[in-house]
Amino acid sequence: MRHHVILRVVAKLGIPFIMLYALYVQFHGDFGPGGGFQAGVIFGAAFILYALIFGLDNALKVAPMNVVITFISLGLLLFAGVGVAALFYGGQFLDYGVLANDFVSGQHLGILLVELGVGITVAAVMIAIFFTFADRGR
Amino acid sequence: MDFLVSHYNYWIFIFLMMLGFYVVVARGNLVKKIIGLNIFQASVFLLYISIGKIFGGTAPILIDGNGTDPVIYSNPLPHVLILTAIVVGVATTALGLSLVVRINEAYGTIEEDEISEMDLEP
Amino acid sequence: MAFLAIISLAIVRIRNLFAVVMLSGIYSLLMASIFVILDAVDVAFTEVAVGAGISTILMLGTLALTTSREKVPMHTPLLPLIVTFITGAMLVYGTWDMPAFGDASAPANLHVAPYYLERSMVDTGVPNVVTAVLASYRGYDTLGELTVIFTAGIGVLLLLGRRRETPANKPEPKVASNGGSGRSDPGKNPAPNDDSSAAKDGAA
Amino acid sequence: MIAAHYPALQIVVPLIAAPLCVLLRRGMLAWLITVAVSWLAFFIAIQLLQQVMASGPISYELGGWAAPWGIEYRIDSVNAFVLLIVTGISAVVAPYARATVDQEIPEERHYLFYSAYLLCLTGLLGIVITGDAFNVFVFLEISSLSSYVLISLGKDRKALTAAYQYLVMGTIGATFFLIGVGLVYAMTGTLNMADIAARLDAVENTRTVLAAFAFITVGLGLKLALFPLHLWLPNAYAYAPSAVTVFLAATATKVAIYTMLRFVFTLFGADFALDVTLLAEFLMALAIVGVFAASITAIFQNNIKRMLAYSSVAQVGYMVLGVSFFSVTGLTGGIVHLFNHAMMKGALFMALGAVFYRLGTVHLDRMRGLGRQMPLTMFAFVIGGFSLIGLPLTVGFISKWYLILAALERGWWPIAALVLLSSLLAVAYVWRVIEVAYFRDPPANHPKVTEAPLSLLVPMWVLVLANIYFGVDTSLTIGVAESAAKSLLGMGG
Repeated sequence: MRHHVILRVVAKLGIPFIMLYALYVQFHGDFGPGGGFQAGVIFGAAFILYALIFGLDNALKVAPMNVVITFISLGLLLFAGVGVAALFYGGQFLDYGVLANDFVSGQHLGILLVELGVGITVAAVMIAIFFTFADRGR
Repeated sequence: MDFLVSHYNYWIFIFLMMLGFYVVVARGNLVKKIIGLNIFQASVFLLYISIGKIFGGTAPILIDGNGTDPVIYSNPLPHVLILTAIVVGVATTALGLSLVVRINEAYGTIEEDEISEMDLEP
Repeated sequence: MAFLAIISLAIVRIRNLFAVVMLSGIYSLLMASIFVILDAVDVAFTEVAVGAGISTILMLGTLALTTSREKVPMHTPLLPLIVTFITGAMLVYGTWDMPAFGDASAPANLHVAPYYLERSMVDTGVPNVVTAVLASYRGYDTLGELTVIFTAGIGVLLLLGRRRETPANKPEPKVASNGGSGRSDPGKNPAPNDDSSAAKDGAA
Repeated sequence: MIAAHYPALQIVVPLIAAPLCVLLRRGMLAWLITVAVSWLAFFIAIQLLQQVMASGPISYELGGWAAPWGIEYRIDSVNAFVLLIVTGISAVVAPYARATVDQEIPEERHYLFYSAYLLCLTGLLGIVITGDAFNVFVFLEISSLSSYVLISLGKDRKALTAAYQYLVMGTIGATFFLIGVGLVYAMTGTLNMADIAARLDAVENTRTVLAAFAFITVGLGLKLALFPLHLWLPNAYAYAPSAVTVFLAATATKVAIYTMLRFVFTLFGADFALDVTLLAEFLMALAIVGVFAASITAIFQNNIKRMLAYSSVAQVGYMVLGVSFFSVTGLTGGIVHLFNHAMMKGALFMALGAVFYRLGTVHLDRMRGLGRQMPLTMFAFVIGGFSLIGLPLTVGFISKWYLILAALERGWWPIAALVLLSSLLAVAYVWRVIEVAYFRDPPANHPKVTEAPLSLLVPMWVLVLANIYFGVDTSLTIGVAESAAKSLLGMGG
């Protein structure tokens, strides 16, 4: 698809917006539908679109496999880390209430961080799975 | 009659479920089996969600925020469970498909019958 | 609903796998719209992203790597029919005593669920109850869910991944794709392999 | 202070270690982490068992939310015992894994392998420890997905089809389980196990609950390889990498059986299972047919790993048989057999792993004269085999003793006779190996084989000695199993 000018231009214009939308879904999950998982999938989809149109090699330059694999583990570690942090603050595992001065804002912070962890891992896993599938086909 | 109306939707789910299940057990094509699994699981999701539906209810996103408003909300718990289950489902699909790719590389086919024939000959 | 039934029947019948994959994408979209009707907006969102998006892409990727034609099965599928029928009958039997659809006083909607609706704003300050339950009340489930995704990622990398850690392998992708699988040699007898290892161990 | 968090740490430590392995990208480091984590988990499990035995069930509320709203861990003597089995096996398998993994899996994937192994451990422990019905499903999937991957890493290409078959069967099982849980939820409005148990009495006689019960039983039956649903197991165990076979054979089916115990006894209650359904008779029939069918199939296998896999199906039959008596003695026998079978199958598969390490195959023909070439390994196999048969002074004897006692207690002497008879079948298949290994000459045209390295022998012999030790001194195993059986039957303990 290297010579489809329209596709390339539209994708170039569109991909930033897809990512922006993913971020919106990520951080607006408390108020509307959405959350870490959906945001992660959308964010991953942006990369997949990029890889489809500009080729896998270019996509791998943007997101090298090593970096993607690192992010897969970082997201999960963030989630579990929030839980362990709660242990250190004297709560039960995953008890976000102890993370801040008052219970509600601690909960809010915890939910935000946890959703972020979900988003990171999901996006990275989606990208990694697609890249490995595409890579296999060559 | 009342009973029929209040339960027919469960039966549609069951019909879908059984179609998916049938594809899984009866079909020999490995990719189609995975698609069957997807249909099977998706209809179970529908079953869960319809358990949580309340007539006249709306999506469980609080409007004025203190939970005392007169709006009826549908049950959020099945939604949460199914969110988790969907994710589990796609994880299974991804793994299953990558196994199919590897099987195709090793055997040169994705038909169950042909594979078991190849396994029989030493 | 009727659409769903028709599409799933078509999936069973059609043997061109590309068409089947497309249909299952449509199936997911319809499923998502039903979820919206049933007030499950978050679930619908996810179903669209996953069922119509990711799954379809993966399926297409797999078909590109394998084949898109399903062969006609040789045996008659009588046993599967019976198994399916028994399972379905069991389920229909099970629904007989189920609370009516949409009933606000069904046990499922009375015991635990109202607590979430009443308390989530007070406890967590998050108006989307689904998010509150997902991330906080049942946050541990979500941790498990994330672990499942993580497992899938690890699994796909283990199964299909290529040696990318060492950049030295890059110039020869053809060789690496064979060596990476470690099993492209269909020979079943691992004799050469163990002889060499035995010799090596003997020397050591 | 930290002791209060042991329940959470039991799961969280392996869970965090898994991404850590991926992050570090070093096979060696990942292995060290795996060993350390396994031992730590074992230590925690011992502590938990002591706490439970000393001061009754532990409840741990995750996220600080009270039980029916949040998810809780609930540890009583039953699951503390299963936790001990799983972590104990992992503690010996982890050091064992190093050598075999080096040989069987490409080096650059080692870190991923150990990560998957840790995930599998996390999943199994998560199933056992939780007190929430839906949470069981989530962790069931973690352990299943990782075991599909681990199995598919075997050298033979049949490992791939075996893993695929397991994936399809396992997913059907899990989905059935999900349907069952959904129906239960529709009737009770809760997912917490203790809460379900309390609220289920009111709706016990509805058809929905009956259907839920059927779906959960069948779903778990698929997972625990109960006789007609066992088709995935032999291939999966036969073609998986050695370390994976040892680990899965010794733990995965045990955890599934535990889950079934938990659902049948704690959630639905023994009375319901006995009165409303024909579960007891049904299970007993399946168990006995399963024991015989699988044992007879085992006799005709030439791939020894496959032979032992069929024997595992038979042993699952014994455990289910113990359960189906619905009496304290029977359940004690079943639960103690969980432990004992983990010991003997662990030892046997470890011995086979060592054989595979040297020979590259576990085909019967190639094992001729191995008794002289690998004396320690084969002797371990012999003792494990004796234990499998149920000779006195081994753990196998203890479990069979209790099963027969339970049968006689009910006055069902034909069943006792059948248990004895089935042991003869075990003699037949174990003897085939012993005969070939000790009374045949090694094949002339193959290079000489030497004894397995120490890193394989030590864990193997730890399990072999455990086979003998717990066959003589039964105070720990029987004591805990009896208290577990009593608590399951609602008699306190």
